[in-house]
Amino acid sequence: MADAAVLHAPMTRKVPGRFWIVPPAALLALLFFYPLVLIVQQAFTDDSGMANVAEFVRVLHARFFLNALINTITISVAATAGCLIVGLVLGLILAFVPFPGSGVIARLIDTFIALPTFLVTLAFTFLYGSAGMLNAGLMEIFSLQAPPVDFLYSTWGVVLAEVTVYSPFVLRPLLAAFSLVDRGQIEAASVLGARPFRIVRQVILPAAVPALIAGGSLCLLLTVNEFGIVLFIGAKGVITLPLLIYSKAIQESAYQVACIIAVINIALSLGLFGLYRFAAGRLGA
Amino acid sequence: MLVWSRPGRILIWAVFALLFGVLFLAPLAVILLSSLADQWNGVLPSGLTTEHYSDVVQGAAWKAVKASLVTGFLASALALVSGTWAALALRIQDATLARVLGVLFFIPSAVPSVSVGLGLLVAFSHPPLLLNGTIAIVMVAHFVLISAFTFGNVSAGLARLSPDFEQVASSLGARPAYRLWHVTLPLLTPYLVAAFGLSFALSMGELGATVMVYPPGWVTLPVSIFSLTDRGDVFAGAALTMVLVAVTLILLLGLERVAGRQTRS
Amino acid sequence: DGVVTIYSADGLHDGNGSWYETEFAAFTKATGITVQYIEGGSGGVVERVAKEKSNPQADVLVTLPPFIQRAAADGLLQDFKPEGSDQIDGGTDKYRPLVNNYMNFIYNASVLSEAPKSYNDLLDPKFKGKIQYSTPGQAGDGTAVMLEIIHAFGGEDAGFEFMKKLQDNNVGPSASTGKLTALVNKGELHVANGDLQMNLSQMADNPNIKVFWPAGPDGTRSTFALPYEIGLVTGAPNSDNGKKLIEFLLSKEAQSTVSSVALGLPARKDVKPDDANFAKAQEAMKGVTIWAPNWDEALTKLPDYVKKWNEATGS
Amino acid sequence: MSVPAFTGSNVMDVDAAKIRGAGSNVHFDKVSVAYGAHVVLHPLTLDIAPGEILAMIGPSGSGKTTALRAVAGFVRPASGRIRIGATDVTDLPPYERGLGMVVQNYALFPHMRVEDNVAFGLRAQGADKALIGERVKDSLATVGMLGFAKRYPRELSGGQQQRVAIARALAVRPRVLLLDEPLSALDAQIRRNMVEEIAKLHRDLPGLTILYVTHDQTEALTLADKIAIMRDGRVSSHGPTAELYRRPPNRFTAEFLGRANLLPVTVAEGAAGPKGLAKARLGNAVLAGAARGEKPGDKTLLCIRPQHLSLTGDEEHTNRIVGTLKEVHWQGELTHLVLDVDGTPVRVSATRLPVSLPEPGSAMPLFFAPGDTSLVPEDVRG
Amino acid sequence: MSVPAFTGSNVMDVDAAKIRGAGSNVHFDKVSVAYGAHVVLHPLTLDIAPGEILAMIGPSGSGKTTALRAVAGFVRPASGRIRIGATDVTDLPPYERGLGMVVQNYALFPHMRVEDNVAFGLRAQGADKALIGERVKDSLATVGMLGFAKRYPRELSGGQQQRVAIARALAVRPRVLLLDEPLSALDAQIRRNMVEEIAKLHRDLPGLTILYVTHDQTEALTLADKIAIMRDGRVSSHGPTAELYRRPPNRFTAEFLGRANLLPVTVAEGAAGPKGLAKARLGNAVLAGAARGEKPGDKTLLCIRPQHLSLTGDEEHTNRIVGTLKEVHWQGELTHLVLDVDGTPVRVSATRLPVSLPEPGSAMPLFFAPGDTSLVPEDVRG
Ligand SMILES: Nc1ncnc2c1ncn2[C@@H]1O[C@H](COP(=O)(O)OP(=O)(O)OP(=O)(O)O)[C@@H](O)[C@H]1O
Ligand SMILES: Nc1ncnc2c1ncn2[C@@H]1O[C@H](COP(=O)(O)OP(=O)(O)OP(=O)(O)O)[C@@H](O)[C@H]1O
Ligand SMILES: [Mg+2]
Ligand SMILES: [Mg+2]
Repeated sequence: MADAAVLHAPMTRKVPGRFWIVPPAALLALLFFYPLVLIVQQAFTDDSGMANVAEFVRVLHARFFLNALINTITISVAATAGCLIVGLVLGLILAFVPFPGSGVIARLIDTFIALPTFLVTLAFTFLYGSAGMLNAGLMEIFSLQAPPVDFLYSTWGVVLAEVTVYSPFVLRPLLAAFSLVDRGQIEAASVLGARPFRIVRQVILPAAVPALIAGGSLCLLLTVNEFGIVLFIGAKGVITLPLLIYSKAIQESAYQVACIIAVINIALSLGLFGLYRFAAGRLGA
Repeated sequence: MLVWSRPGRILIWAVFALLFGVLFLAPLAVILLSSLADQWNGVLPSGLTTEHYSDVVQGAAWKAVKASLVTGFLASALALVSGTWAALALRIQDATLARVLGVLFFIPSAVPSVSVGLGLLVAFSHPPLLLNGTIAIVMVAHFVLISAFTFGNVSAGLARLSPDFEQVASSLGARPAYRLWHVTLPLLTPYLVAAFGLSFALSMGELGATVMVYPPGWVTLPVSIFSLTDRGDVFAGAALTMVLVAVTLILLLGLERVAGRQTRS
Repeated sequence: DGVVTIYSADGLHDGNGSWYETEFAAFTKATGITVQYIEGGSGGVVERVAKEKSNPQADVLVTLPPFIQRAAADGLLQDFKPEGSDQIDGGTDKYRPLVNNYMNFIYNASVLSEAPKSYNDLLDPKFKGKIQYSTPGQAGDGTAVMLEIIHAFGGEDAGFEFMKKLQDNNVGPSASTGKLTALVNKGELHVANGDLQMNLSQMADNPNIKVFWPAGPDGTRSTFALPYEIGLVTGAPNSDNGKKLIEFLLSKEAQSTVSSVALGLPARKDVKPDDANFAKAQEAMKGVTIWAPNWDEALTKLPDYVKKWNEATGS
Repeated sequence: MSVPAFTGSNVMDVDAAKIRGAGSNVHFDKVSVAYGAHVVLHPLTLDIAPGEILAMIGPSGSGKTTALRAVAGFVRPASGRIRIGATDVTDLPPYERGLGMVVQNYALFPHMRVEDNVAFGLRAQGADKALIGERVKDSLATVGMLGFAKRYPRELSGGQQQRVAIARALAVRPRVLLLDEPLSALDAQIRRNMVEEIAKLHRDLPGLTILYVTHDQTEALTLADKIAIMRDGRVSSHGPTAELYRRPPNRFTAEFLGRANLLPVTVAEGAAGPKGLAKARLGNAVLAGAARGEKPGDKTLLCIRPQHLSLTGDEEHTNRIVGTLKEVHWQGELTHLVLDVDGTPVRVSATRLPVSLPEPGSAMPLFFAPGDTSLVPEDVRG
Repeated sequence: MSVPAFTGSNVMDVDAAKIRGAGSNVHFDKVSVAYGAHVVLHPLTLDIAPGEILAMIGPSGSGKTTALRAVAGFVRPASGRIRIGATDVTDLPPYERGLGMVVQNYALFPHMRVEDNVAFGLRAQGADKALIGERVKDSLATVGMLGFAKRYPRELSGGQQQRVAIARALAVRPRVLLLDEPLSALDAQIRRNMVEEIAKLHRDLPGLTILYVTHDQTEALTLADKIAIMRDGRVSSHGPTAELYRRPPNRFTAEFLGRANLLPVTVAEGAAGPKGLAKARLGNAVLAGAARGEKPGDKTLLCIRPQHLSLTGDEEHTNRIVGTLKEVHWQGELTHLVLDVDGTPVRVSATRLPVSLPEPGSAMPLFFAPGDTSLVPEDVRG
């Protein structure tokens, strides 16, 4: 979009068109920024309507908040990393070692974008729960007393679920980028004696960096704000900021606290996002 | 083309099958299986039944499908119009302003859905704009949550569009509006369709905000699925999920055909 | 003619032919008024009414304690004395019980040969990762568990002490109580909390679960009423219709189906069900002492309790 | 992907005169263009006569496209005015300038059939249906593409696409046709055919003014009435094609427009008039060359084209130099000899070689006519 | 983006002999390739001698790239074997075949500096540091790009990129160099220089076997020792370059390899030997042409190249035909005349024209030497 702007920059005729931005901007301002401003305002106002920063500071120091903050960051960073890895591996195979039906499979993976996220958790309980297919199967086969696989109600369960739900967001742009990779480069590299792994590392990946960054940033935003999965797994140690907002606002009727956390959550999303873009930019995008 | 030997390829495919199986196929299959399960307390269900589907269909399933589809369509359409409009209008701003506005249009994707729901409820339960208790507020919530994705997709498409087309069009005497309608938008169609597909899919799965704002008689699929599973009625929830998956898949495939036809012509 | 909107905590609208469904249909038939129904968590519906205060949409609110008390305290409910209210114990003029219900625990009867006898039995390491109760302060049932434990252990300190120990076995927080039933039925969990009305109605689909009440240190098994309470919303857009609906739901006819259809206990004293469900419930509760919490006090103490619970359990 | 050439009959079938416009001149009046602080076109004054083909050539980045885009209205001059015919178009938006434009890759609208592409301009201007139908037919016939009206651009070869792009530009009866490297995406062979087709088109529509931007000198030599050679945002030279080729005003022009052998010489004897022959010294040889007003003692360059060097002397080829044969490249139609003359590589191109060619390494005389030469000043670079 | 030519000194500076390999032959033994049911290469048998440049030319889709990719190992033959030197490589993956390859657009790795691009192959093969450094230097020096080692590909001109691509391919000391239309993305001018540079490279590395795929006949004529002309997945003709050009075995070869005037004639008198001169009749004229064993009465084609047609006769140019002058195209180095001879368009290319050229429309005699002609059978199309 910056490119487009530059391309058209020379047309500096003072076009009346500059005002065309007003309608969509106004719509967004009304439907999004106005409520957002109210949330921010509420974060600094107590129930009686007085300005109040003390509550903000108190929340910042509360243990439940700090725990949730750490959980949110851990989970989103781990899940984003997972999405990048899974997306990359699947994308490489789909694009460069295709098999009959790989197109359909790619499409099927796309539909995971449409699933309400908590459903994956539901499915995971059936699969990996202590009485799920995997554990029940293992216990039956090896006549074990205790379920051998136990990660579902931990951070890792959440991360795995988020990887399932969000790796399509990495896969999509990656497949697009892979289709643009100059096949000549791959062939030139293999003629020069490079084996597949080296080609992936040195030829394909550098070309896919922008797509990885785009997909990764999307994942980061979505995982920081993920709600359904965490709500449904509902294990101790995986309370994240969005879940905290939910429970503060809904169950505990502490709307100001919910707003404070929301403000911090937004700042965190944008901050992590900015950091990621910055780091990725350094890596050469 | 990367792996030359047949055993190597088979090994790679095995890795793929494993990843795909564990991450995607297994969950989907398990939901499908449980939607058909009679009781499921061992490794496998004790029996199969279509009872959950008939329950769901007798219940409010079709109303939920309709609510989800209408919400998805309207919210995505609004997001598409506003996102496309914004992306187009940003091109004629100067670079700095365009960058700043570009970030602003992106911010909605950084806000947790629960906050969006509550924020809207607070903001629009007051005059002059009373939206609570109406279907509109659901659309608005979905619109807010997907607008950034639509905007991003369309902007990306626009950046990829060669300026030649538009320049040739103006040199032939096409005024901006004519050019927009007959050249720019048709050429953007694949991106518009893709953007619509993504936002539609996101909207179909939205729960966090919808739960806070939905009006009577407008229970979307995720909300009904959640209330079923939340009361422990997992199998019916699974059946309804399969309905959601099927509806979305059909729609996405349909859109893809439209897009395919567009790019072919 | 006209509509009425009811916001309700989930539980009475499950499955086909639910109590709400049949009664709403009967109500529409009798009065011509269409019922619009919104459901959510017991806290969620209250919060929604609160956020809509300046432009209310709901006429009738149904939820559990202590959320109904909170709604009343926040001025979300208006006084209304329905016909026959003299036949209903409990409640105030702002709200009163609609369907009676009790907190309880459930266990998986195919894994455990018999129900755990006492609360202290639940501390057995064999239950590690096999017990879960919904989170106090978030789920109404979870709050009830906390209150019950404090009562059973005879005081806050002992109660929280126990909950701290129980945390070793507890899987973790859960905003929902209902979904725990499926987990217990599957054997994913062995013990969870619940409420009588919900658990009884879930038994058809979840044959492995059984309800029980563990004994406190003094050997008594106790529980308290956790009724669905109904009230008229302040500024209800269709206030008259709302009143009609409340009266209809509290009428003798409607109440007499509570037990057979909703598997709850009727709120009216003059309704004495004789169906099998009722007998089953009565049978289950034999030997359980029923006590009555002071909900208004509980409401004021709740934030403090929740804080203490968080501290005790490290959540 | 065979590219049938325009056949004469195709062109004759329709009344090509219908498309013949009056033709307008294009006038650049001190036009400068800057991107930010970066001046890419220094005040440029240039006139293209009605019906003329002006080829603008020059290396990449020299400002050719910028000049063309200024005419089209896509860049706004920082200063100066642009006139088309009698109209000052400097402040008109592109869609009011009445131009036709063909760009590299043609930019045919992929979602429209050929006929809709051609009709686009007229529809945009709100012409009525009957007129549109007629003009689309005429324009397609002019480029020999009538049979392809229902196809989509992707179903056409590169050459066919070019013709449609031209038809699209012609359909609006432009006063001026702007071509921006229309052939640069094609491979050498097709390109040759395309150049001939454009030449033919201009023979059929002699009134059409064409501004043709390219960096390929062969295209320019083949097509243009006049050539402007751009360098670093300035016009390095401008003149009738043959004139510029025969008597390049500077080294840059000599080397950019065709191949040139440039021998460093010292003027021995100036010429009578500025167009007479001067005598110049290269080592021991004294050579006659077309003068430009040099004075004795001036160091300058003697420019002689490879094809003007002959292996045999006669009454016309009176200049004689001796070089050492280095390389022989046979290329089918032409054979190139490369010799070393006093340290300067000299190239000879010939269609036929004498039966006995000396071995590489041997000395060889070369002959050329004084009338084929010109004296060219060395460039002074800024 | 000026493209300095290799200077002799550059090449001499390093010991180019270091890069001279032994050279391997490439042998196609009944190699066929099919995509699904679609056979794109019919069993092909062809041998490229060590140190030879074989140019494979042919129209688009004729299977050139496919043949080259079979050598590289990117497509698997449906049948047949491919040998490089003594090794049967049919079942080896590309990275074990020891080849060098340069493709269209060069496919330089855009994120690596020039030196890293060149080092890529050696690093991939695990060569040690010192060797890599030395080889990178040698290879870059061979192509005259030592000064650009630290640049990124995007900072190079097209010509410079090509040289880096070649250096990258040479650095691994390939037995065979595969070039797939390495010049097709360049414009005509740079392309000309590039062809000369490849020729020079091969003079410096005479042992290197090169398979050069192109559809440009000029490139093939300039570079190749032998040419294989592909058509529809088959070799239409194969032979030493000059031989194939002078005596094309069929019409397709005559027209594809250089421009050819093909006059339909009737044989009047056969030749003594198969290589003697036959007499053939074109209208009233009787022409002598190099024979291929035709019998009197045979209808065949007399092939004469445009540059072999002379406007003046002499003792050598004894064949004479008369045509009507149609068009004159001046293109700088060459001028093309198009005449009509008995309904066949005939093209003449000349470096210089006589001072007085007849007006278009007038009759004009053309002369040519029987030794420059050949009789070519009309193609029988399947
Ligand atoms: N939008 C732009 N912003 C900044 N500089 C530009 C822009 N467009 C072109 N330039 C610069 O202007 C100069 C002239 O560019 P122009 O496109 O006119 O060159 P050209 O002669 O057409 O070259 P080419 O043969 O490569 O097309 C170049 O230095 C180029 O980098
Ligand atoms: N991957 C493929 N699948 C199916 N058909 C193919 C594939 N690659 C090439 N072909 C077909 O094989 C034939 C030969 O293709 P090839 O690329 O060898 O032609 P070429 O002579 O190199 O042509 P060009 O000059 O256009 O590069 C063509 O008809 C082409 O359509
Ligand atoms: Mg340009
Ligand atoms: Mg090819």
